[in-house]
Amino acid sequence: MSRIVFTVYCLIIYAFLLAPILVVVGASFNAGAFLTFPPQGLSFRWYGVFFNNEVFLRAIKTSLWVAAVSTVISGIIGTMAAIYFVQFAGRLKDGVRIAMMAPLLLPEVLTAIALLFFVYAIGIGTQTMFAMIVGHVLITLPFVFINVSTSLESYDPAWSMAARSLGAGAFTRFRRIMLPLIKPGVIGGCLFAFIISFDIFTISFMLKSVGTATLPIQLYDYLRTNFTPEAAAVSTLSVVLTLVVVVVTEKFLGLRIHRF
Amino acid sequence: MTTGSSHRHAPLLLIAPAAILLFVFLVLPYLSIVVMSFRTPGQGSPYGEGYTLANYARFFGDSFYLGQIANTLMIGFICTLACLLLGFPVAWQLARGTSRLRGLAYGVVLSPLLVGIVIRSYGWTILLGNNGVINRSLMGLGLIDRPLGLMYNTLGIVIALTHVFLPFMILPIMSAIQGIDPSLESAARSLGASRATIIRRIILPLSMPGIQAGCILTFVLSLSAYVTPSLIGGSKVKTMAVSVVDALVDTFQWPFGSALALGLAVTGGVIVVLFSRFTRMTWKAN
Amino acid sequence: MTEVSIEQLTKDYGTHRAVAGISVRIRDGEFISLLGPSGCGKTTTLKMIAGFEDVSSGAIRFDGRDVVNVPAERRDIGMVFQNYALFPHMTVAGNLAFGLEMRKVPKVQMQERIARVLDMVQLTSHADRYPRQLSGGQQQRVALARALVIEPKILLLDEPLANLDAKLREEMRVFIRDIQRRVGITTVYVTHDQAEAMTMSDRVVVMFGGRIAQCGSPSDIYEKPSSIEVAQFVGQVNLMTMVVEERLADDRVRLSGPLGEAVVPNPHALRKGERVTVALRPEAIDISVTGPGQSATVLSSHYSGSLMDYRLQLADGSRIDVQTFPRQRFAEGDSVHVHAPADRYWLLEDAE
Amino acid sequence: MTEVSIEQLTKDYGTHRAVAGISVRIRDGEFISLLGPSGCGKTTTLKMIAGFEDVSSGAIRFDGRDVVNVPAERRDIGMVFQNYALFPHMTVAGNLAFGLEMRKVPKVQMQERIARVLDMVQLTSHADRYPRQLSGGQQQRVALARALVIEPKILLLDEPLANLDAKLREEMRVFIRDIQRRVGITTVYVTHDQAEAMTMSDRVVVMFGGRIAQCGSPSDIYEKPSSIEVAQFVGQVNLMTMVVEERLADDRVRLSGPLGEAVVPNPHALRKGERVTVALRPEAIDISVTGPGQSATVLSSHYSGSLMDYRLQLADGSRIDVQTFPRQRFAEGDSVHVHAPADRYWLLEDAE
Amino acid sequence: AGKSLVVPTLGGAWEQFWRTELAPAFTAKSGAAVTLDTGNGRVWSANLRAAGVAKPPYSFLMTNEAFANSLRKEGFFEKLDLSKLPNYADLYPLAKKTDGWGAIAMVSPIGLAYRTDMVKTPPKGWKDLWTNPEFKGRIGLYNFANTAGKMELMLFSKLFGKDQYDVDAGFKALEKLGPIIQADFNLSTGIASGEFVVAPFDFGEVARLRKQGLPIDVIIPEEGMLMFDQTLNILANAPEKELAYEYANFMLSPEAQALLMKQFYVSPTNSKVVVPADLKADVPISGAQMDNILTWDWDFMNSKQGELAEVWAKTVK
Ligand SMILES: Nc1ncnc2c1ncn2[C@@H]1O[C@H](COP(=O)(O)OP(=O)(O)OP(=O)(O)O)[C@@H](O)[C@H]1O
Ligand SMILES: Nc1ncnc2c1ncn2[C@@H]1O[C@H](COP(=O)(O)OP(=O)(O)OP(=O)(O)O)[C@@H](O)[C@H]1O
Ligand SMILES: [Mg+2]
Ligand SMILES: [Mg+2]
Repeated sequence: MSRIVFTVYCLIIYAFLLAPILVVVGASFNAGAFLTFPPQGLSFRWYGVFFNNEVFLRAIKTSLWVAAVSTVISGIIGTMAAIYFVQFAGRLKDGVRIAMMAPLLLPEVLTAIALLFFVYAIGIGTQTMFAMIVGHVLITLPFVFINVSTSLESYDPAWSMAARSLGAGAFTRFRRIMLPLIKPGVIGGCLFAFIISFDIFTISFMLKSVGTATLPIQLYDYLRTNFTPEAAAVSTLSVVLTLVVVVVTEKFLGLRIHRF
Repeated sequence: MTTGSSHRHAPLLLIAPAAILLFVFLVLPYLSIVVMSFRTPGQGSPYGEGYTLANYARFFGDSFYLGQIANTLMIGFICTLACLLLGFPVAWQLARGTSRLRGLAYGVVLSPLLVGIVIRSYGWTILLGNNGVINRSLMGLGLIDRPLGLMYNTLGIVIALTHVFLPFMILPIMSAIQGIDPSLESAARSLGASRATIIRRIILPLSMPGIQAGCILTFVLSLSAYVTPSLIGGSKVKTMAVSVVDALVDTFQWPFGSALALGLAVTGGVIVVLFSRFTRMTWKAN
Repeated sequence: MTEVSIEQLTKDYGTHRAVAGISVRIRDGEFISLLGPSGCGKTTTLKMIAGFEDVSSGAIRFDGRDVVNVPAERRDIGMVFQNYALFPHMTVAGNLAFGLEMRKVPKVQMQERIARVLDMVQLTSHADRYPRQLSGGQQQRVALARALVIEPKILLLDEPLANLDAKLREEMRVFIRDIQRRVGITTVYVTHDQAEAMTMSDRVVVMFGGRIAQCGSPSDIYEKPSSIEVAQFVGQVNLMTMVVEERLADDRVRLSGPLGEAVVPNPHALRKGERVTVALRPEAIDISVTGPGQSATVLSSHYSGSLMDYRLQLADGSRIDVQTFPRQRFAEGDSVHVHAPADRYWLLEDAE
Repeated sequence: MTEVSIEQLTKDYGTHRAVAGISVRIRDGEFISLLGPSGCGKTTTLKMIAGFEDVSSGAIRFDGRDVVNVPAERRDIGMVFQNYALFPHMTVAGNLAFGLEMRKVPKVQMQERIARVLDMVQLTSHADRYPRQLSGGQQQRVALARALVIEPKILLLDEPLANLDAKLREEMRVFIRDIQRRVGITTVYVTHDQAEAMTMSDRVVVMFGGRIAQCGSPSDIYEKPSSIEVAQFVGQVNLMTMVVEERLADDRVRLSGPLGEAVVPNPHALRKGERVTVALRPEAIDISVTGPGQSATVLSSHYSGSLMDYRLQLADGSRIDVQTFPRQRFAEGDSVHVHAPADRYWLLEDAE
Repeated sequence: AGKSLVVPTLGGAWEQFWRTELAPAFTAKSGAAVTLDTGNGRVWSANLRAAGVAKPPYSFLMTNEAFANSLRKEGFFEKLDLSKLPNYADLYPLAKKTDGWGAIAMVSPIGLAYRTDMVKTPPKGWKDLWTNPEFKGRIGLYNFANTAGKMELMLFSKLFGKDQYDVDAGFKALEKLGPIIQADFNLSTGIASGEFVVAPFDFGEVARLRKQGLPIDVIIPEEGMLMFDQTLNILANAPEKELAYEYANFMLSPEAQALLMKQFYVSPTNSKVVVPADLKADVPISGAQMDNILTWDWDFMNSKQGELAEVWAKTVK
């Protein structure tokens, strides 16, 4: 009985999570010329438009690249920091956590402005992707950190000891023992990082290098002028794309480990 | 887990990259912002001559901004609480469930993040707007005769923020619950604990690191959320982040905007620290 | 206060059958031990009785009532888990209090009961420690105390003393038996220690590979094992082939073998000249320098404090194990005599 | 292949001193057992030798080289953890392979070694299971196999057989001793089982409360305990007060007591008439219906399969424990005679 | 290697048009390569300020006068060298309002749009927002962050007070308006979904929406129109100043102006461009009607915008 109540409760939450997205998906199949819901007739025409829009395709490529690079960087740095936080920080714990969360506590605009001034001051400017990637890493780092440190809290140090007793050095221990056992946290954190980076707007807008644009920038600009279902089609495609990534990740890497 | 004195400093290497990154690309750039927040407002330049406390005075002296801080914090608290209440059961189900549809369920959980923020807000407008699906159906059914105010107010912002921050609550809690040995649940049952008691006395405390992480993330994010409040709030509900953007970008008051932003960040930081302390006191999980 | 009856209980893990149709009726207040080699299904059986593992088939009844669908928390059991399963976020006292709180025991009484049990397991000074601050044996004692303090109707103990030293074990055994008798708790005790099972139990159930091999009183199990396996499992044993010499009047037979004569019951209507396998425990054999008995040579000796184990070679080349107290010491190569009383042999039923 | 020497090793957990300045030198290839009550610091000592716990003070040397700053992974140890610490994400075979991979053992050889060890611990058919799919005893055997398969220089075993039945234990013991001797591994073995410590070890270290109480050969520990505590810990013991009757020529004394006379060494230059405490093991006492010896009454008896434990009351009202084989059976209230050879007594040093 | 010019442009459809039409045309004319850099007034301002007056990343900037005005004061731009801008002479007076510091290259006049299917009485002027009861609670406005929002304030101040500087009157009027729905940009979604039925819209946008099938129309308010303008400015320390002038002149040429008109329905600022008949409906404002477009004192607005934003936030519901 209570099991049923519980399941129903969860289903309602899933419905809540999906509701606005279903609206967007529905709108993307709109046969009409602009975003309305319920759609006026069904068609794939806006997907066709999208696939012929070279600007969007290029922006998606740029976004994927930036997201991949920042995910790798913040994945590595954030995981290391999380290990320090959980296993070694001791009394510094609160301080480390706040420092790691700082990029999220500070408004993105201000960070963008501060970084913009900084990169010009050190002579790098926005000629390259450097500034934008730094910005993305700053924003995505806390997500990796938080997720990995959560997983680490339930990591039994005895496993590391056992590995040491078998002669495994620090890096091997990490790669062979710790990483697989905190996998859900690392993958979760990196998924967040990737998705967030894919969605970052303000920092990208301010810090992007001359002549490039990420998908959110394109969408934003696009929506200013053309509020057609093409935007919904783009979103739907990115939902599908990311869903595929998630399901494949879960299938092959597994977001769960069977410890018990 | 320490190895010996020659290796005692090795752990610092773990935090070094993060520390350097944050120092060089956050602390250093923000030095000028901190200075900026003490500058006088400028005419025809980002800031004027000399230094002043006036920006902070304006911020703390005006009930308008204090009210905004209160409003922002309230939105933060409510979103965090809502995410926790909605997210925990789902996290539990994902962590312990054995359904084949789990991969899909992860996808659904992450889905709010996959739709760009503008489009997502559009989705909400369609659902919650005065002329939206919900209001129209309710009016169509004759249950109400004037649209319910679901949007352009705090309620709308809370709904939209809760929606998009749920994944940040669910994933950390899920991985925390996965780390709890199910035999502890068996042990509790053998001692006569009901399902609800087990959740309250065993699962909740032991998943505390996850709950902490989720709450901090949600809270911090809802404090600095900008686009959702401005789109869903229809510029009517002012949150601090919206004011910060207004001041910094739209009306070009960098000194004041910086003061607002730093005030907001410090307030958020203090609350996060207090929260960590408090939760650690309540549940000595580790 | 509860009779537990198990009928054709079976548990499959995928294709692996961990428990294969066991049936046993545990009387109200009885203390029964599950004994068997590692992996034979003891823990699985216990978990099914407790309600933590789904039953693949078969029935479990408490006082005649089928409990298969009763959730564990309403079965009024106390359980010591093989891996302890202590609550890591509660102190020792907190772990003990948990079950009492569930039973809404008043505060004062609760503290008193906790204090008493903690005293019994000798952890009074550790009441405010967390499990991670305890040694292995201390953790095990907390697990034991946690199950005992609630004085449940049914007690399920999964190797609760495995990590304790002999002295503490002895004390804990007395403690467990004491509570169990006083409250009249029906108890299922899993142990790998034969001596422990023998000492404590009203009855012993020996399991092999998910099945019950024998169920009986401790001395039956030890002295009248139903099979070679049981005989070997519950202690050291010499297996010998003997020949039926004569059927005696009182349904017994006289056998002869390398160590002399034996007189055993004859349930199978054995005939003269048939060859049978009999069991003879090493400690049933007398060893002496002068006799009586067959002569033998000491092949090796083994010291274990209170006991000496010898391996001897008889004149016909066969080997036997003999156990004595260390005051009788022989060196390798010594010539000795061995002799076993005719009534110390046991005819193994499945050995034909 | 390594001599391990420990000097004044101390470990404090906050204000709690878990190990209090122990010193012992373990010879190359020696097999030493740590024996002591629960919580006496055995695991802590092992972990310090392995390098998993910081040393509060004192030194640990391998072949004379101070290793306090050598990280665990470079100490070439193999360890069985009390709670196993199996890698949950690896199969049994994977767990075993890990250490070999670290040592860059070629693939073919690796598989062969794993197969051999798995065979020894009787888990060949479980090679592809994950730890969570194994019973407690099976997990423990994997932990043991994992430490043994790498054939390290130093082997640290923390109650590696606690969850196994007697038969398997026996086999595992042989297996451990076999590898240990063949490869010449210096071994520290923690056990709560006195008999095990006695059987396996070259030397036994008895610890109490973080200190070494006695260190010596198994028979020394059992037969010549240095204190009442040690005597009581390593087995059952009767403590008796006796009176010095006479100093004998070869630096020994003759004592008299309730059970008769005793002759013991006299290290303290005892004088005639002094009262001393002596230890007498229950199994050192002969019990018979007819004598010789003092007469006594059976108070209670206890059956444990291979042995019988009796509690007797002597004529003077004092009580003693006696252990025999079950072929000698007496009932409560029976009148018997008890006698102990004069050389079976042991004078306790701290008992004056 | 040939010369190359960084051309900051708005994104989306604008960028696409620049990429496919204007940039190739300019390259054909000048032989210089073009790198498009999408952004908007906020981003360009921030970039320029971060880079400093001495080393700007751009050579010219075309943006809303609201942004240009501030940057000009901060010394980023130079007074136009008209000898290098022959087309300047042909501009409407409206496009030359900055004393030769900038030249308005594009004008999108803003009128009052309404849903023809949801409104019975079409508005005639701005004041109908207050008087027509059909509009109550169904009015959309640009918020203060948007240039148009600032213009709304100055417009209402002028309508209900002494002049554009009488902001108290403007705010009072806004307050009287009752609940309105504000948007930072993109009022299209709101009006398309019927969230509100009347709002300021530029003619080009209305034309686009109408083409997509939305029942919408726009009126030229009696009191006058607003406009989104795009001023061309040349950076004082431009890395490619010659090219910048060449580009600016190209943008002001009838040829480029006509292209922009056809694509975005903006009103041409070069008086030599004639609006063809088939475009009349979508580009109703040209020639003499350009004088109906109200212009504002951005010096005033930019210097006061901090306080005004605060008042707006406190007042407008
Ligand atoms: N992390 C800790 N914090 C505080 N005290 C501890 C900690 N770990 C162990 N102790 C204490 O140190 C003492 C020695 O512990 P240790 O684990 O070495 O005992 P042990 O001899 O292995 O006992 P057992 O046979 O029960 O495993 C115990 O009293 C224990 O309570
Ligand atoms: N989750 C599981 N999946 C598959 N097989 C399992 C699982 N749990 C236990 N088994 C198998 O079932 C059998 C019985 O396990 P059980 O834990 O009951 O043994 P046990 O008698 O308690 O042994 P031990 O004395 O070693 O604890 C074992 O062979 C074990 O490998
Ligand atoms: Mg078991
Ligand atoms: Mg221990």
